[in-house]
Amino acid sequence: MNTSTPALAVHQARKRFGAVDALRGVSLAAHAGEVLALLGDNGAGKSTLVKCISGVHALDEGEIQIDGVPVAISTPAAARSAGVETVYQDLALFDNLTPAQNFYCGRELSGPAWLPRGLRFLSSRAMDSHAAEIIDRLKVKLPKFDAPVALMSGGQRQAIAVARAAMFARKVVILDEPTAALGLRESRKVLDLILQLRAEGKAIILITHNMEHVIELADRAVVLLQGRKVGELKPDRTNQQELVSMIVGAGA
Amino acid sequence: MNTSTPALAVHQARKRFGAVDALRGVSLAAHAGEVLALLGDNGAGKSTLVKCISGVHALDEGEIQIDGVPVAISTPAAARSAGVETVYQDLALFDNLTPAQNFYCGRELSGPAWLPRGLRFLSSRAMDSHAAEIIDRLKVKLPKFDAPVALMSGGQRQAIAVARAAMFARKVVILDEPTAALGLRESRKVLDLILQLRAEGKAIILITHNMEHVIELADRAVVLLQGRKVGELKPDRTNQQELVSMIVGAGA
Amino acid sequence: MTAVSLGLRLLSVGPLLILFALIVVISFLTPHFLKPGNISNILAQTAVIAIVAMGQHLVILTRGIDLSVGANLALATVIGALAYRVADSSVVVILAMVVTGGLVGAVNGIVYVFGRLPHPFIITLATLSVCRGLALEFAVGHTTMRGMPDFVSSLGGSWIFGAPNSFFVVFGVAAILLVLTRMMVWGRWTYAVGGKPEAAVQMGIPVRWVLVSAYVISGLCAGIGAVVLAGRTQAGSPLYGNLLELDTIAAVIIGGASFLGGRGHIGHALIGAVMIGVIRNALNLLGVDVFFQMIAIGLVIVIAVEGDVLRNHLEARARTMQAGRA
Amino acid sequence: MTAVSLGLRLLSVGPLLILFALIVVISFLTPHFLKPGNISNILAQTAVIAIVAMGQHLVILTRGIDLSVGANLALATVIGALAYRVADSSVVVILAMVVTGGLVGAVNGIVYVFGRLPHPFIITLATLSVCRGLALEFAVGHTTMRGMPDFVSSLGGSWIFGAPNSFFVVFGVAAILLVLTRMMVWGRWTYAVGGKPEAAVQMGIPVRWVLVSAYVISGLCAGIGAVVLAGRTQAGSPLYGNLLELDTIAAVIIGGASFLGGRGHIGHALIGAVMIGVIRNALNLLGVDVFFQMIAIGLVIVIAVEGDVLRNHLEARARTMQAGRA
Amino acid sequence: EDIKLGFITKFPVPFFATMENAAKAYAEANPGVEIVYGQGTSATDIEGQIALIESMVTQGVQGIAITPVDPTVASTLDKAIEAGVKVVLMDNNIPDWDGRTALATTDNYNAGKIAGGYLKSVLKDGDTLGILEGVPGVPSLDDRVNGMLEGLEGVNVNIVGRGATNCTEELGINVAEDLLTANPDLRAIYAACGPPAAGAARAITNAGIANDDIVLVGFDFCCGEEEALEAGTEDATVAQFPSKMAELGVDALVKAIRGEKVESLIDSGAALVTKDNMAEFK
Ligand SMILES: Nc1ncnc2c1ncn2[C@@H]1O[C@H](COP(=O)(O)OP(=O)(O)OP(=O)(O)O)[C@@H](O)[C@H]1O
Ligand SMILES: Nc1ncnc2c1ncn2[C@@H]1O[C@H](COP(=O)(O)OP(=O)(O)OP(=O)(O)O)[C@@H](O)[C@H]1O
Ligand SMILES: [Mg+2]
Ligand SMILES: [Mg+2]
Repeated sequence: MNTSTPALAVHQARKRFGAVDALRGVSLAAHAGEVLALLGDNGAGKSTLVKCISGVHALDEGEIQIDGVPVAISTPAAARSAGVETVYQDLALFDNLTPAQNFYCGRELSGPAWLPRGLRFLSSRAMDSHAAEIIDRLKVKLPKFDAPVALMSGGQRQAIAVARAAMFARKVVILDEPTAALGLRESRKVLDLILQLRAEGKAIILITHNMEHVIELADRAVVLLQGRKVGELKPDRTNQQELVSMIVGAGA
Repeated sequence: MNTSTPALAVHQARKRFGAVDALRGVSLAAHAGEVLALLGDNGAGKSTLVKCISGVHALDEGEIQIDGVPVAISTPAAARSAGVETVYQDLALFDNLTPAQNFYCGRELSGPAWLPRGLRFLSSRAMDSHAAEIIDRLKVKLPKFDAPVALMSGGQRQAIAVARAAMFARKVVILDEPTAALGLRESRKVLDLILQLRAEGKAIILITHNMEHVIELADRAVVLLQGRKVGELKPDRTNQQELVSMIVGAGA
Repeated sequence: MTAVSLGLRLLSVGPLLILFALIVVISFLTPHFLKPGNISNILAQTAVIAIVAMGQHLVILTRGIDLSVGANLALATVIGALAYRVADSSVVVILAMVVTGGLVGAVNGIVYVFGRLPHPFIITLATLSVCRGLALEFAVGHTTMRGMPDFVSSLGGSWIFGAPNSFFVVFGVAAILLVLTRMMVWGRWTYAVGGKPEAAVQMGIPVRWVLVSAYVISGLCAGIGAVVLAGRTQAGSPLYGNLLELDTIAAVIIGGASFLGGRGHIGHALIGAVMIGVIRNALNLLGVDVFFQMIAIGLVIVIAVEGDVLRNHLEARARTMQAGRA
Repeated sequence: MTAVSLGLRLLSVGPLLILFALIVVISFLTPHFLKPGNISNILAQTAVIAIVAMGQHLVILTRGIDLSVGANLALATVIGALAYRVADSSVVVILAMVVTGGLVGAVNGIVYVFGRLPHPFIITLATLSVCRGLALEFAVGHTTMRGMPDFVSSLGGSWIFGAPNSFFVVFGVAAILLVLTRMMVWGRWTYAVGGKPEAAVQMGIPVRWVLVSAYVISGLCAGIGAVVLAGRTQAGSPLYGNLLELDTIAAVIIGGASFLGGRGHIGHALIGAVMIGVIRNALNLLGVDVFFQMIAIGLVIVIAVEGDVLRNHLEARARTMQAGRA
Repeated sequence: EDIKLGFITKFPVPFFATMENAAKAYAEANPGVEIVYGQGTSATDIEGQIALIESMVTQGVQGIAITPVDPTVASTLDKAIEAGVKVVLMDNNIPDWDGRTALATTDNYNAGKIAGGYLKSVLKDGDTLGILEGVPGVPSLDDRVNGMLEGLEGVNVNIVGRGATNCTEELGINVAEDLLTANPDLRAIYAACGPPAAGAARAITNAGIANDDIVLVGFDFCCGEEEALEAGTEDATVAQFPSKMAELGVDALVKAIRGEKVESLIDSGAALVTKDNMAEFK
């Protein structure tokens, strides 16, 4: 196991929604240049953990560290400026905006710098061309680049959301089931992208239900069951069955 | 190939959205007691075809037949009463209703029969207990059976939607990526359910991006590419590669 | 029962609690407030808002809004007064008013739904204007027309068992709507349409007719409100119901329903209406001057709603504590 | 250019086309309509609605509603008139009005956002009531206060190049808001918040401040509207701006924006305001009586909106035809 | 030579309808006079009345007879005068404005004093009075209350409440009910317009208070006050003479346009109406 300081560490995270104990003391660490698979059955608490890390929910108890330093991630903006990017399960796309506008939403390229942020002028042309480049590099086909994303297919939308996170990630990228709605080709592209992000030295947390992808990509896997961490191992063909029984809780 | 009258047949379906040609003349047939996989990359037109069959969209051109008889499926109610049930990609669940209320929404158990439908009294207890039975049979774990489905996890929601279609299907069940958000255990349950529906003699149209599932379940596969049917075959391990190249359009 | 779960039970009664707090405060401020006569007054003064707010509530349940209720009510009283000049029959007059209300509601619903309008705001604003115009046009002398049959007058102005008759009308309407929304298929459909309209279409619910019927019922409630008001004043007038649309929407929202659709129940509309009635009554009893009344009503409404927000927050906290103990 | 693509180009101009049709019909009905003097009149009569509607539009962009604009405007004119009694300075008076408007907007926004209210309806309804009360309370003699500095009067009542000065105020406000919404970061954020509030939170947009600022700008617009109206009448009055909230919302919606949030632009508010102004002016010129005016306004509004629905439908059809040919 | 006039009233109530009818009768009796009519929508529709004045000028009228809804229409009237239009005010004055050719009015303040004088004659020191106001901020309605208070000077009456009714019967009932509840010993109610007076009468009846135990005085003699006076619930009201007002106003305007001299202040009068003399005022 990697002994360097993890890029992202979570200690004893607890989160409760009313009567539901979504997280009951989960700890994990993601290191730069590795893909950590976060596994678990439906309702295990994976999305909840992700939302706590990315500042959408606040933890009831526990601590989050970036590069070994405890940080207060109280808002999504704080998470983003700490270098953590997230692709949410519901994508968080704006139906009324174009792909390029979606890309830069919340951190528009703008100037001049001496103005307060809200009053800066948008550099629309620069944003359009950068976004087009990225989309192109990912070989995603979009019907129209200047139309709102409202009517794009599930796969097209997912591709836009993944590309957005890839573009802005500095330290950690979290992907909550990024290939769930994708076809073969787009899935492949997302997986390649994840490998590329890893090569760039980012820490990646990948949530997926697809065992093939886990075995292909993940350097390590953490398994949640009903809000508890029940296992951690290096997934490969040989221990696939063990992993599956951890996930469904048959081992307990 | 099956020569009996198909339970559901589509002839030369065309559908255009503004400038986008979503379907450019697609024909297919689904027979009782078989699972037809509908494959294709993102944006190929699969969901559009499904929505036309289930009455959400109207075809621009083409014909739909049930048991060999042309039918006008102009509304979702018409599709349902023709015996076609659909699990939509976006699930079509009501966040403000409980699982049981979601189950029966649009065809509530009610009486007395001599009243117009809207004015009949709900048989809430019967609906609750039937729904609970089904949910139970599918071994889906729900945190609370009498709470609105708003806060349930993606997997739990998907399971509810699939169970609903299974319960009411008479002739044809269409599933648009039913396992996309599901964990291993719930996926398995849905697959088992599909097999059970097939055994009951229903025609099943399954949309999925998961090749494992296609090979395990599908009796036949139809592949769409950019709104056109580009292939039809009996999927098995040996022709998996051929199928993949059809889907991504490499064969063309 | 622990303290927490007792607290929880108290809290879950919701806006009713805010209403109760309001009543306690007011009855300390003025000794007249809890007099039986005053309670009847409040009930009578609130009856019209309450009845119309219940209809408004159904429309809001479907994510809509009905701005025409006040003008619709005015038109209905005028038509009722005209009917009275033709036939001194309670049945005829009441029917005339209720049918007028329902017809206006039907126009709202049908134009909105089948005219594919993006939102009911415009059509109900238009019928507001049209109904006021028609009411003024139809009213003989363009003004208040006096005279109502005895039974109508008794509905608006007499008392049984210390409660005004209009209270029983409110009660009856509430009972019918409660059955309709909670026990009948139509009600389930209404909640479904309000909760997710696209899914309601996919599930084969006759969404268009559900929407139309919500506006028709809102119109019928305006018609019933017209009967009560005409009975109370023994007259029909094109000026009645001014700003009733804002009062009823406020009642529904203060009561705790939501503009998001698919959430809330008839009780919310009732509690909100009574809250507005109680505030107005208290300010009158206290002899607060006109200008300050306007300021006070605004403030009290915000405080009531904020109180409910706080209550919800405490409730969520208490549930967590309770769960933690279990 | 084919006939279809020409038709398409015409259609895409949208509600403007409906306005144009209206103008053609009216100028056939009355010869006075196209007189230059009358056009200036319409511009002057429409200025206040147009300015306030643009602010309302921003609020509607964020899925909100601002019911307080009319009362806010009245309060601002009263404060302006009071300021005039202290100092006969246009700068002071204008600042007093605009700042009042902005402050009321800030109260709306802050209470709504930080009071975690479920919907802005209640708080803006409350400030409506409070502002009217305050305006009546502050106005000396509880009534209209005459007198405005010369420059303010000229803004509301003088003409340059045949257009009323207030037209240039409208123009200026529109230009500023156009830059703000279309070229600045703030505008992008506003569309994002209106389009999907949860996603806006996730993307790190300061959603709360964006919301507050929308209400502040709506309030500022009400304050600017107050300057124009006070200039036009050379007075401040607690009665001004009655029902302005409904007029401005109607303008925004008639103009083609949507209650769904995140859709529409400033031009929609302008076109809607002019449409309302044109209809009222025409009915006055035609000498139509009040009752029938109310009916006619309602009908014309529905026809205008239905026309737009039809236009959208035709546009979609034409696009399909054009694509089919390509 | 033909004359074209504009005739603008405030909002749709019978009072102004009566005025309009009188003007129509005048136009019929005087063939050379053409009148175009306009009316606002409510007691607070200032912007609407301004638009009406402007469109009348556009249509080329030579004179405007108007019941100004608010003093702020003055600046618009000034512009009309600049365009050569003569202006006669009716119903109420615009204080501190000297553009008018003439004013034909019921002096609301004086009329209020008539009501106050009646109340003074029936009340004694220490009696309680509740006031149902009209529309807050509308000067002519405020004058009716202020005039009444002046007329009442001399007896030491205790004012226990003032509620706004917006001149509607609905609110009139509510406010009167609440006044009666809060002040079981209430001796008198004064309503600044007709509909709330009728509403107060109903509240008194509903509360089971004998007619003799309470004094109710209204204003306008309209909208149900007739029945209340007949029944004895209402004791007195103040009547105005709208048709006379309109006729005098239009006549003054026509004369002024023809270059004749006219009185600048024309009082159309007001009178106290009780059950005994009400037949004269119908
Ligand atoms: N906002 C919320 N309020 C209340 N309960 C919630 C909320 N969000 C999640 N939950 C509950 O917390 C539990 C964990 O949910 P979570 O979404 O984290 O699961 P998951 O592991 O992501 O599952 P899936 O694979 O289905 O996405 C579930 O029981 C869910 O119902
Ligand atoms: N309502 C609509 N209006 C306009 N275009 C649409 C609409 N629905 C779908 N489309 C377009 O039609 C094409 C086919 O979309 P469809 O959703 O059928 O694809 P799909 O095969 O289901 O893809 P996925 O696997 O991503 O779900 C896409 O290009 C999409 O953008
Ligand atoms: Mg999840
Ligand atoms: Mg699809």
